[in-house]
Amino acid sequence: MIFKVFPKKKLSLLYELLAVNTMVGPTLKGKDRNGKSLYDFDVLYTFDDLALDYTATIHSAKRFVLPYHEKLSSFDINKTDWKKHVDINVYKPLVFFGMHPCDINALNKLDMVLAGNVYPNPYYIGKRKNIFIVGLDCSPEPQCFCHSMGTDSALHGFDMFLTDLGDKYFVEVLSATAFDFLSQIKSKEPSKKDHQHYKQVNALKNKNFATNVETNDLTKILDLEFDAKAWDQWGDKCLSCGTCSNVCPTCYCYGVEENIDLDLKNANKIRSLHSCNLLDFAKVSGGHNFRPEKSTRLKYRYYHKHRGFVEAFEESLCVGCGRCGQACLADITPPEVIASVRGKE
Amino acid sequence: MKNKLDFIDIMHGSDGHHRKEDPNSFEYSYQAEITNVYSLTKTEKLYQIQIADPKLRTKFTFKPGQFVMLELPGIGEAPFSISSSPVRHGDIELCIRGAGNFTNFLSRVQRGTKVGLSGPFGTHFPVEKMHGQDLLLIAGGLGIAPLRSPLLSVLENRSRYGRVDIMYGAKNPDELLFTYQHEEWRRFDINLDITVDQADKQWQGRTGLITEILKERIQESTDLANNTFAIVCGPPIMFRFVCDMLTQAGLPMQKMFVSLERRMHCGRGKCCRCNIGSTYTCIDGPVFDYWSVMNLKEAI
Amino acid sequence: MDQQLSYLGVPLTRPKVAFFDFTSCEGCQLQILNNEATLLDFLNLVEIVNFREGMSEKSDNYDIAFIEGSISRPDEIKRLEAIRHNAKIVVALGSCACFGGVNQLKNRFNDLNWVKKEVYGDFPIETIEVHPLEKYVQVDLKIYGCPIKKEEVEKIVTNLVVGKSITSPEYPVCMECKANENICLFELGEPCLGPVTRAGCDAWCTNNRRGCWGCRGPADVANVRQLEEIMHKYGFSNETMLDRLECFGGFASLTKEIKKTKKPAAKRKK
Amino acid sequence: MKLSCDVNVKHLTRVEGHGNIQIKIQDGRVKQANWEVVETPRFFEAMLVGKHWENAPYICGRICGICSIGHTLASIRAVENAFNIIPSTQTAKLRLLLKHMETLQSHILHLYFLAAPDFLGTGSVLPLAKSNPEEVQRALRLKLLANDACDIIGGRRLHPTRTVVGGFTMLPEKKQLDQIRRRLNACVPDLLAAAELFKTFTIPDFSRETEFVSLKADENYPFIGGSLISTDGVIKKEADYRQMTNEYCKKGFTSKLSKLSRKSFAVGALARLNNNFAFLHPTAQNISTELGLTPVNHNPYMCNVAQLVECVHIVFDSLSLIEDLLNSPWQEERQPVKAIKGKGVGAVEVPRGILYHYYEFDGKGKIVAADCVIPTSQNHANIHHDIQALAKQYAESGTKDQNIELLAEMLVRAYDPCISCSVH
Ligand SMILES: Cc1cc2nc3c(=O)[nH]c(=O)nc-3n(C[C@H](O)[C@H](O)[C@H](O)COP(=O)(O)OP(=O)(O)OC[C@H]3O[C@@H](n4cnc5c(N)ncnc54)[C@H](O)[C@@H]3O)c2cc1C
Ligand code: SF4
Ligand code: SF4
Ligand code: SF4
Repeated sequence: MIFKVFPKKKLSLLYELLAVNTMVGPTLKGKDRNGKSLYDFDVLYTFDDLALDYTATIHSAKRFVLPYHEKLSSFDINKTDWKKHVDINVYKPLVFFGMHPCDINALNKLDMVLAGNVYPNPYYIGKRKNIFIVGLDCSPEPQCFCHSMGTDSALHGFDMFLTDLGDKYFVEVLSATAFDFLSQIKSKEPSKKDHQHYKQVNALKNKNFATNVETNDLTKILDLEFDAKAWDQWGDKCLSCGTCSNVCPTCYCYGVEENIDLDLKNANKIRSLHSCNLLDFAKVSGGHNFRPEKSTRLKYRYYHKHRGFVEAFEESLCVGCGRCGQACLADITPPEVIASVRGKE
Repeated sequence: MKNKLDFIDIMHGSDGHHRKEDPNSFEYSYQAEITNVYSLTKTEKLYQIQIADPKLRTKFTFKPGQFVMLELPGIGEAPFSISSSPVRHGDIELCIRGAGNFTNFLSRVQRGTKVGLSGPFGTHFPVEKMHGQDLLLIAGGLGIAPLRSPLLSVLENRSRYGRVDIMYGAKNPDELLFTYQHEEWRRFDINLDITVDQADKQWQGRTGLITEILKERIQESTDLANNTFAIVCGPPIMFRFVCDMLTQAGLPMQKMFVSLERRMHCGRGKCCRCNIGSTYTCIDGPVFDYWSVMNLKEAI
Repeated sequence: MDQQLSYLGVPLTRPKVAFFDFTSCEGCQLQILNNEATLLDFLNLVEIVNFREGMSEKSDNYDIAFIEGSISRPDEIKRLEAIRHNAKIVVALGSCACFGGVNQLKNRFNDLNWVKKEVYGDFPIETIEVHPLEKYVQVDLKIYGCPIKKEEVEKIVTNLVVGKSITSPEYPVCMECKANENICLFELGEPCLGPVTRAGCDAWCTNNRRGCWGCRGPADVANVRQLEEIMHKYGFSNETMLDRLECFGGFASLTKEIKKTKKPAAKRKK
Repeated sequence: MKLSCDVNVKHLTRVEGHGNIQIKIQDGRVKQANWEVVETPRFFEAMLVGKHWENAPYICGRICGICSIGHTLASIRAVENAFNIIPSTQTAKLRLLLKHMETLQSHILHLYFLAAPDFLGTGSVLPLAKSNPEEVQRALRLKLLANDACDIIGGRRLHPTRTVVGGFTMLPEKKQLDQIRRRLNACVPDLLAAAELFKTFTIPDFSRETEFVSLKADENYPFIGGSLISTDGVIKKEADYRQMTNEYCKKGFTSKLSKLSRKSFAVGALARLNNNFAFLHPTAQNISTELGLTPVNHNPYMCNVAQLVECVHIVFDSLSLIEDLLNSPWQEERQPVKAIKGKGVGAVEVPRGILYHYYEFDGKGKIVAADCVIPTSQNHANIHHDIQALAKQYAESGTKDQNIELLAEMLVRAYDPCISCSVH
């Protein structure tokens, strides 16, 4: 890997160079009722819109590669004949400025399913290939458990990655394009001292994780505890509202809806992200529901993330960003759920 | 402007991630046509569907037990097991029950209507692996739809198998599917048993549960454990009963095959709706051996 | 306009459609007229034979009756029964028809005489307890909302004509709210019924930073017990929650339970 | 030939709500001429008792589907007046703009969909859609523009979501306002064309001396708050609205009725115009004069024309409001609310006339008493007396009974009555 450093004040220059493209990044959305800042990813118009000191964003970055609703195709209908038009809805590249490791890792996980070799999804790939990602280091929030999930640092899936060393940024460069941009702002080779500093920053970060999830043998424990009482207790609280999946950077389940225009001459097909916690997730025609109880649906979410995905890809589908737990009005958080299923309240 | 990032057009550019010409690529499909429709019962119809392009038609091959996704614009897209013999390639038959939006509208369309077809998807019944062995082909209700493909395949290659028993049960005679073919299946070298739960006045055949026929068959058998394979298609409670009986009679669970059904929107392992526990029905299934089913959480 | 309708070669019939209104603000009917952009296509798809708010011609020969409003006077029951008799499909249009709507708020006093006196003094006026259509006749389809969403009506009508089934989302508003990337109102210090209310409005209110008042009634899973905990956690009183839960009548059976432990609505002596 | 006829219109069409017309004439003598209101009462004023203040605008907006924005704003104003909250100028401007857009869409709906078919001799707008699609497209375009603007400012065209006591939950984006401005500019020719269409209509020749009540203009053609005025010279403060409305009940009406200096009075576009003509935008004034409408006009059918004139005024006034809003930075959208014991009145000119909301609160912000006086309920008595005069005029001059039925229906429609709203 190539490493570079550049003084902090050059960041805006880097931004301006990139800003001939559409820019997306963390921005301040307002204050909550206690005066705490609320951040989310959105399109940026100026460098000042960028909130680089952001903590967690409410929503993840997934909508830029996997929109909540997306038109998959449209149809022209002419009696018994018809024509289908497929449009993957991506027309220009996007620069994502300031993505934390968990979100980068989330995209890497999505790649496994959506860009993997069984029926790759062009809607996703088209967008994913056209995102230039500037990663950014972070400091752990109380809800973060990425350290436990092994996603607290990103090894790939970005173009460059910035670590804040006080007066300068330490940059990991992964793509030639990123290299070209950095040469335009005249970045330098890092010195020995920079290396040292970089390692210190990371070591400090590692010490600051307050929440942990024990993942040892989790796949097996989930099987052993398939009938655990804990599931019912969490199920009782669950609102079956799907908030957890919507804010989750890796939840990708969806449903498809076909619509016919009022003039009966055109139709379209819309994919909308769904959630396994919603009542109709496993309902089939005729009305049979394979998971009618809140608890079995909730359990399935954990099964898919922490067992099924591990089985298929040798890593979990959870990046430990803590968003679902933060957003869940019923206070259902993965660390607590997993601990209780393990039998440690 | 040098800093403008290059747009990577995955659909048309050199970076051809997506093979547009492959109709099974995500969201693409074969153009196909409904060439014939036969009413089988009040609720089930048999559709003959032919891929329009003759070249693609011959290229389309499948194995018994696999399924296709069928699409009508604005109406829906849904998975169906192929019901015809694999030798017929891209000129397939689907036996479909009117159950919801897509299937009910389908039952109203005329011959000649264009449909979108993609597939074949999923796992299949390993009919080659069964060569030289006795076969039990058991279907309940609509289960005959997925079973008909291996059944026809076995009939066409009859000499490769040992004894073949077909057992098929329905609630009542009106619900029996493919009645016009029953005589064809009832050959000197095939034991065909058809039973209904409830007979009507005309019914001459057997009455009772399929498990009763199976009981008789098991009693005749000498070495279930070593010389027999079973394919069991039907609703979960039916195949569970049947498979448990066979297990008790000594047939190893991994020599019984069933086809599972879950909600599906893509057939390509993306929508995540068909997962059982955490296994995809569309890619890892729909055909599973019974041993795997027993080891899948919440499979039945 | 009069040529035979068909879709994918399947011939379709243009249903004869009638609109009726009972006790209501007539806003739901207005939403139909609010279909400026698509009104003409809509009129091609169905044959409107009765629409008092919009046209003078009327006929009792209709297939689908869209009925707005709740029932609050004996003569309305008779009129409703006659409509049910004529129509093949009865569609309850909007919260009033589905649940009683805001009109049912007067029921909470359990004292019609007091209610009458409060507004009309001693002038004689006829009224009964407010009920949704379902209380008196069979309702085949419900279109929820106060007001209804025109997009939803258009979709329902298209589906009816084509023969697709009509279903409302089973999940709560939060699902749509979060997909619209809204900041949760609880975080902003506002109460919201999104967690228990049936979606389908695309989080109309919360998109506008107004808490949901539950006009579409309960979702198929409405965990009201958990909602109570949430309200308490964020410092909202039971009263604030009840104001919302009882506003449109959709949660009537659930509010009754919650209220059992609390005191009844305050009345003023006249 | 002296007229004998029997007109019995049950549930008049193309109006909002349920009302009946009965006219019986024998040999040129009017036996009976009645306007009846049979709408089912909903008891909003009782419903509110015991409810917390924040319920008032939310519930009261639901009195009416057509002017829900007006009701919400009147209700908010009443609460704000009770709690001594003065809205910021930004809020006031946005509210007025929102109000304007509601009036525009309601007037267009009435003019084209409810009233025009009568002048064209059809039963609904549908034949017009076939014969003159451009006319209908023009109306739809205007309505869509107004409705879209309501969505942008109020969150929703019907039962608005963003309007709350203290201000707005959320402000529109400036670029959205700018779009509305562009569309408003583009719609001016549409309105002028509508005026041309109305010039071709024959307005029935009928008039009756009437007292007209509306808000009184100070600097601008009035829509929200201010004092109350009548053409008979009565002037009252907003808080003394009861002296202006004098509500009473009468057999044959489930709605309440009003009177002031005479046995009835009228509110609405014609009343506003009669009282405040000088404050209309010059273009609107010109069109009004061209269409033969100058104050004080006593022909109730002219209410249609007055609505059209108001549409013109509203478009120009909205343009200048948007100009102001775009030229100043957004301020805080919402003021904090502190409930106190007290009473408040909110008077707002909605499309059909002046609307009052009144609430009385206890110290905890709970509603102790509520009163809403709806424009159409103020008009009912006047409609009734107009019908009587109309019957008399035609009974003597002689006309066919279908004619008189149509004229009576047109008369009621000219008031653009919102009957369900009047029986709230
Ligand atoms: C592998 C497989 C093979 C099948 N083979 C056959 C067959 O040979 N003959 C037959 O009649 N039926 C078969 N089915 C069931 C058939 O797919 C459903 O009846 C059909 O999806 C109902 O669609 P609908 O639009 O009519 O119903 P709706 O209830 O309107 O369903 C809407 C959507 O939900 C999904 N869905 C609903 N029910 C099912 C279901 N049972 N399975 C999968 N998805 C569902 C589909 O995506 C469907 O488009 C099979 C199902 C699977 C999974
Ligand atoms: S776990 Fe929480 S966020 Fe997820 S569905 Fe249940 S209540 Fe909603
Ligand atoms: S604002 Fe309401 S609907 Fe939206 S997430 Fe929060 S509780 Fe749910
Ligand atoms: S958010 Fe709630 S109150 Fe608003 S429209 Fe939707 S269901 Fe009704």
